[in-house]
Amino acid sequence: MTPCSRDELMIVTAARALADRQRVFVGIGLPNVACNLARRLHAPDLELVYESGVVGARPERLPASIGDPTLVSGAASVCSLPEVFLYYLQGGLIDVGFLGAAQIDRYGNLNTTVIGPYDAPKVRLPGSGGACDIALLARQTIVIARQTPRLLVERVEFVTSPGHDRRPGKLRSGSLGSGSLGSDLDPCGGRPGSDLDPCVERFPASSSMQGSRSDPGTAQRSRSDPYGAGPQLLITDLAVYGFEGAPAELTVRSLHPGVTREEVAARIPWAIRLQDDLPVTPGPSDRDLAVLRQVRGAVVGSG
Amino acid sequence: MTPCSRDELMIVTAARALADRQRVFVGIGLPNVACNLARRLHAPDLELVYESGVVGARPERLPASIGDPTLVSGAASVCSLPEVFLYYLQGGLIDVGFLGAAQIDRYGNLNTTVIGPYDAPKVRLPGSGGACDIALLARQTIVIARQTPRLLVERVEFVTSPGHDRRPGKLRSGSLGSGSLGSDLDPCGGRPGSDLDPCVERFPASSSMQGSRSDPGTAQRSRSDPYGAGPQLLITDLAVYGFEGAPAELTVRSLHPGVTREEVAARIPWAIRLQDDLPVTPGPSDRDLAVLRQVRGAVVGSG
Amino acid sequence: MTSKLCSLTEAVATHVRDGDTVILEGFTHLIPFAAAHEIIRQGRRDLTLVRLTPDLIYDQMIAAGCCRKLVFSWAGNPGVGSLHAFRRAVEQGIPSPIVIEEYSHFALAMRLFAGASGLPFMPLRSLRGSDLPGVNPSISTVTCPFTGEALDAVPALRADVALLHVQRADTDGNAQVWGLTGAQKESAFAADRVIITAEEIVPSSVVRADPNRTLVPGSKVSAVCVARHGAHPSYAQGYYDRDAAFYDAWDEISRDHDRLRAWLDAWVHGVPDRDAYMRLLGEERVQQLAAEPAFAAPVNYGRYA
Amino acid sequence: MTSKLCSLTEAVATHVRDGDTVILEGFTHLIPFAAAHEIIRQGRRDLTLVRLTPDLIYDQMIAAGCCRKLVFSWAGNPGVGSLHAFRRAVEQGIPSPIVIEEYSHFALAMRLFAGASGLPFMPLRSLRGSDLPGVNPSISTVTCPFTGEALDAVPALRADVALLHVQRADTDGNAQVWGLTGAQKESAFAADRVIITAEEIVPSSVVRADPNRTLVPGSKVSAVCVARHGAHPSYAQGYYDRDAAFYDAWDEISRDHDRLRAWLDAWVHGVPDRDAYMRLLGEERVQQLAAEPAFAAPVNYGRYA
Repeated sequence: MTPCSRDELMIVTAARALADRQRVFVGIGLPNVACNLARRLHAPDLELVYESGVVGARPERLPASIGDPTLVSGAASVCSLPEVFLYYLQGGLIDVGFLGAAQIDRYGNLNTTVIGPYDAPKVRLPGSGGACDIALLARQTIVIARQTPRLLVERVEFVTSPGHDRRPGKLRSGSLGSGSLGSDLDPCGGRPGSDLDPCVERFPASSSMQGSRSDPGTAQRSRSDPYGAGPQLLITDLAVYGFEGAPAELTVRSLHPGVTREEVAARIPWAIRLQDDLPVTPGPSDRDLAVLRQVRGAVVGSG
Repeated sequence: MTPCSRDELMIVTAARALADRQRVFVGIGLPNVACNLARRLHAPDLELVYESGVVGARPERLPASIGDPTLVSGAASVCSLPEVFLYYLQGGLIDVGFLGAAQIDRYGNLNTTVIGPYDAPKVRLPGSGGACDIALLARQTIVIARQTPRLLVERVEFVTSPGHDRRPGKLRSGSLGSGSLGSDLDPCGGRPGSDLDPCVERFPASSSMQGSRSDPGTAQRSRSDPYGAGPQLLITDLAVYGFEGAPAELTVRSLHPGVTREEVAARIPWAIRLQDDLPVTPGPSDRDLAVLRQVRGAVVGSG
Repeated sequence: MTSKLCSLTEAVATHVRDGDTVILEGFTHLIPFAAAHEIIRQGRRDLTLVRLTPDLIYDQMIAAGCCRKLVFSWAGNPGVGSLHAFRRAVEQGIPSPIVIEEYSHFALAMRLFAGASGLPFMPLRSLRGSDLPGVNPSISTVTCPFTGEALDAVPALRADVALLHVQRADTDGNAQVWGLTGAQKESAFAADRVIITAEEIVPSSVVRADPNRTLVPGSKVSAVCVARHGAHPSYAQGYYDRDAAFYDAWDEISRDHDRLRAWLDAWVHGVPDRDAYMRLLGEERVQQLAAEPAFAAPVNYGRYA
Repeated sequence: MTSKLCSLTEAVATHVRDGDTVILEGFTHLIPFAAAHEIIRQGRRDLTLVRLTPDLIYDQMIAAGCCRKLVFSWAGNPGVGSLHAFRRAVEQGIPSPIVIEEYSHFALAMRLFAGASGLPFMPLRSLRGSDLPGVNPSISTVTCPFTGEALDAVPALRADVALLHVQRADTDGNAQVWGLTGAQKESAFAADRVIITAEEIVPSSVVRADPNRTLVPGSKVSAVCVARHGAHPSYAQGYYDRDAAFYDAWDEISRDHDRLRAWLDAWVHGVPDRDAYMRLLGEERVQQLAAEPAFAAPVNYGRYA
């Protein structure tokens, strides 16, 4: 087997999490690399959807950003940004949302907004972009991030994209001027749907992508969950994590080859229980690596 | 002067009600003929907007319907039907809405829906189409219709497009299942606009069509009027009518050449006061008629 | 990708079921008559038919007995007058009574928009002061949480299947239109299943060289079918003109139920498919409806490799 | 029709005022850098700048001191990292503190959509469970009148002026784009005044031969200006590629406020217009960024006379 970096292992593992013929909403950065790799490896009909409005992209080079012109040439469709969020994401057509993160916590909450107080930030991060929207509206969410010592925290300082514990947004109930409904965060069970009209809001039970299949065994989010499904997978350069329990919290699923339990534990700032018989993440094949290197070689910037 | 029919007089008079450089939302039927005539006579830069999504049409032939392919070839823009209603009509960009009607009453309410009870109609008419939307959202509305004995009634049997008396929609307050807010027809004076954000809903004070001018002396509807402005003009094959008073009601402004006061009074089924010195509608010029006949000659159907 | 190309007969047999909520959109342009005729031929019943302008297409389906309920906003024969089969059903219950649910164009377009967008409702500034809300309990109001203003509101509309006619598509189902697009896109995304009929099937490279023209991507399409002249007597921009003479003739044909049924026997039940329908129409009419070519200026998307 | 063609200098002088709410949209594609540089050159102050992705364009305007308030949804250097001028303003108040108001992409796009559509608000299914509503009092909730479901709601955003870069326009201001359109159309209709900069001014017949590509009709446009390479270092599909090397270089240039100011002196204040900027950039870079042509297949709209 060709020797490979942990970064490469992370990207190949992330690519493998995508099944062919799924419709995936591709975030900026590492998700962009992983999704494009998957399309060139085992998922030629993976439908790449970008918040920039590209649907069914077939880029000839690795896109340097989510708005790279190579995404447009040869795509199945280009639509406006409102349309891609309304008709695809909120319309329930996205099987997998693929996100990056600066900080992720025990319950899968993501922070890409700020380190330190919001009003006096220590480090101001870029913000949500489409991340919060994707986290709430995709059927499932996968997160990919390099596991720096700062990645995992017990509680994120700011919830950009909500995870599994569904805590109400901070400050919200006491916020200024958001109107009389401002504190009404829980879906008010309210009146049942109108029975006057057979065609009032009957959402499809599953993705309407013909013949699409989802990862067996992963929870499908239902339309009735306004907080989203929370991330199902976190893939770093050290390990693969899932989320289990109620509320679901981070668990290690497999360690990458050569990574020790201690190394992982040292990067998790709460007392996490590691299974005794943790499997080892399958490594990339020679072809995986060859394609990845070819894909990444062509681009300036981190993808 | 070339002899002309009353129908021709009606259409030429209607065309003259349009100023150049206005943006006009063109209804099906007679409005379509009048607007296309205006563009070929005195208003070459009249911007024709059709609910079919055409903006700035320059049809080479008289369009047989509001979706004629001749409207597309050579237009400034074609957009989707939701866009034309959202961005142009509801967005406040329409100077004049030009409508036809099957029945119009003393207060300018239009009926294009039904004669007789709604549930057991004597004559079922086509319905609103865009008429109700145009009546409520254009800055001013002009109506053109042939004055059959059935056109004018004291009260329309069904308000398709509301006029000046702003009566609440019939049955509405007692209607089934329209929710707890169903009877809340009046705008609830409610809270003042948010002062938290300088860019919250600041609508332009007038049409943003550059250099557009409106008919001097006609009331501009304001955004705060959810019932619309009501029609400003009714042009028939007998006379030109305005609306005056509070609530504004139908008044005769001018009689077409050769039309008597008695003839008009006989077609108005309530006691209308006719001024003693009613002016005569200026007749069409030879050029007006020549262009109108050329325009209408080319098309199959009633336009 | 697996081809989605099949016959219209097969597409309707597989994807359109008795009792379905069905949208056949196309605002004046690209009205999917070939698809409607196939639904009539296969004898579908109890359909809830949704369309802004029922036009001749639903007049024919109502007369054929396909329709249980009609959701619409303008039911006329454009430029001609009444839809007589629609009126007979509403005024006299012939061939059977239908339930009607009516809106303004804007309001019905917003129902489709909400259905496409995963929203339960859309607010709009219309209908205030009209009697329409009084006869349609699906119209309600909503208060703006910022200004306190009361707006009208319509509920989302979701359909089982949308049938749309387009100028060109590839075998993956990627479908492209130009000219009027009406509410075609909203209809496609508001439906669980989408059947595309196309004037032409073109290589994927043609579609993918101009992705801004795509109405709906193949991944949202269940079946794609060739139907040349599939919109007649409506039109396809750049392919053929609207058959205004037929719209006029329909006024006569449709005034009498038996005469209309005889027309359906000859032109719908009497032909197996659209090609046979067009042969019946005759080459002369086809020639008359052909449009003189007028090509758009080329645009360069560039290759970024 | 009276021509709306004028110099960008004149357009900005006439239509952009101190204290205005300004949108310079273009999502990754067609970012109107030439227009931004002209605003910087003319020394506009106290602007409320609205854009989904502030990108380098607002990083430059913030460093130049044009900005009082920023309304945004993702403030990074795409594929590179931080926007350093933005961070300096937020973290250290350099050159002066700015007010920020932030959303998710979807939420901000819906603000523009509502502003374009004459709606006071838009409902959406997002933001629930996020801390964003807690730090942004402009986000509220609304209850669906049909299902009783609580949704999030954002208020309409109206701007004084939108500045947009397009591939081609005519002298009437009819403007056309292809490739990514982002939220350009919503921005145009959400603004009282619209300034268009274009790669090319073409005859009206070119624009009117393909009306489906029109972003905004001339009647909604206040001024149209030629700005060849007006989006550099962003790109114009089919005209030139994104200058990824410049996006990388900006990371260095912008880390230090003085160095950034020196860059502005040379590349913005030091040149009178975009042509001079491109001469400074040099022919070699221009050649490197040129895209190999790839034309869309022709489409026929037909002539209906």
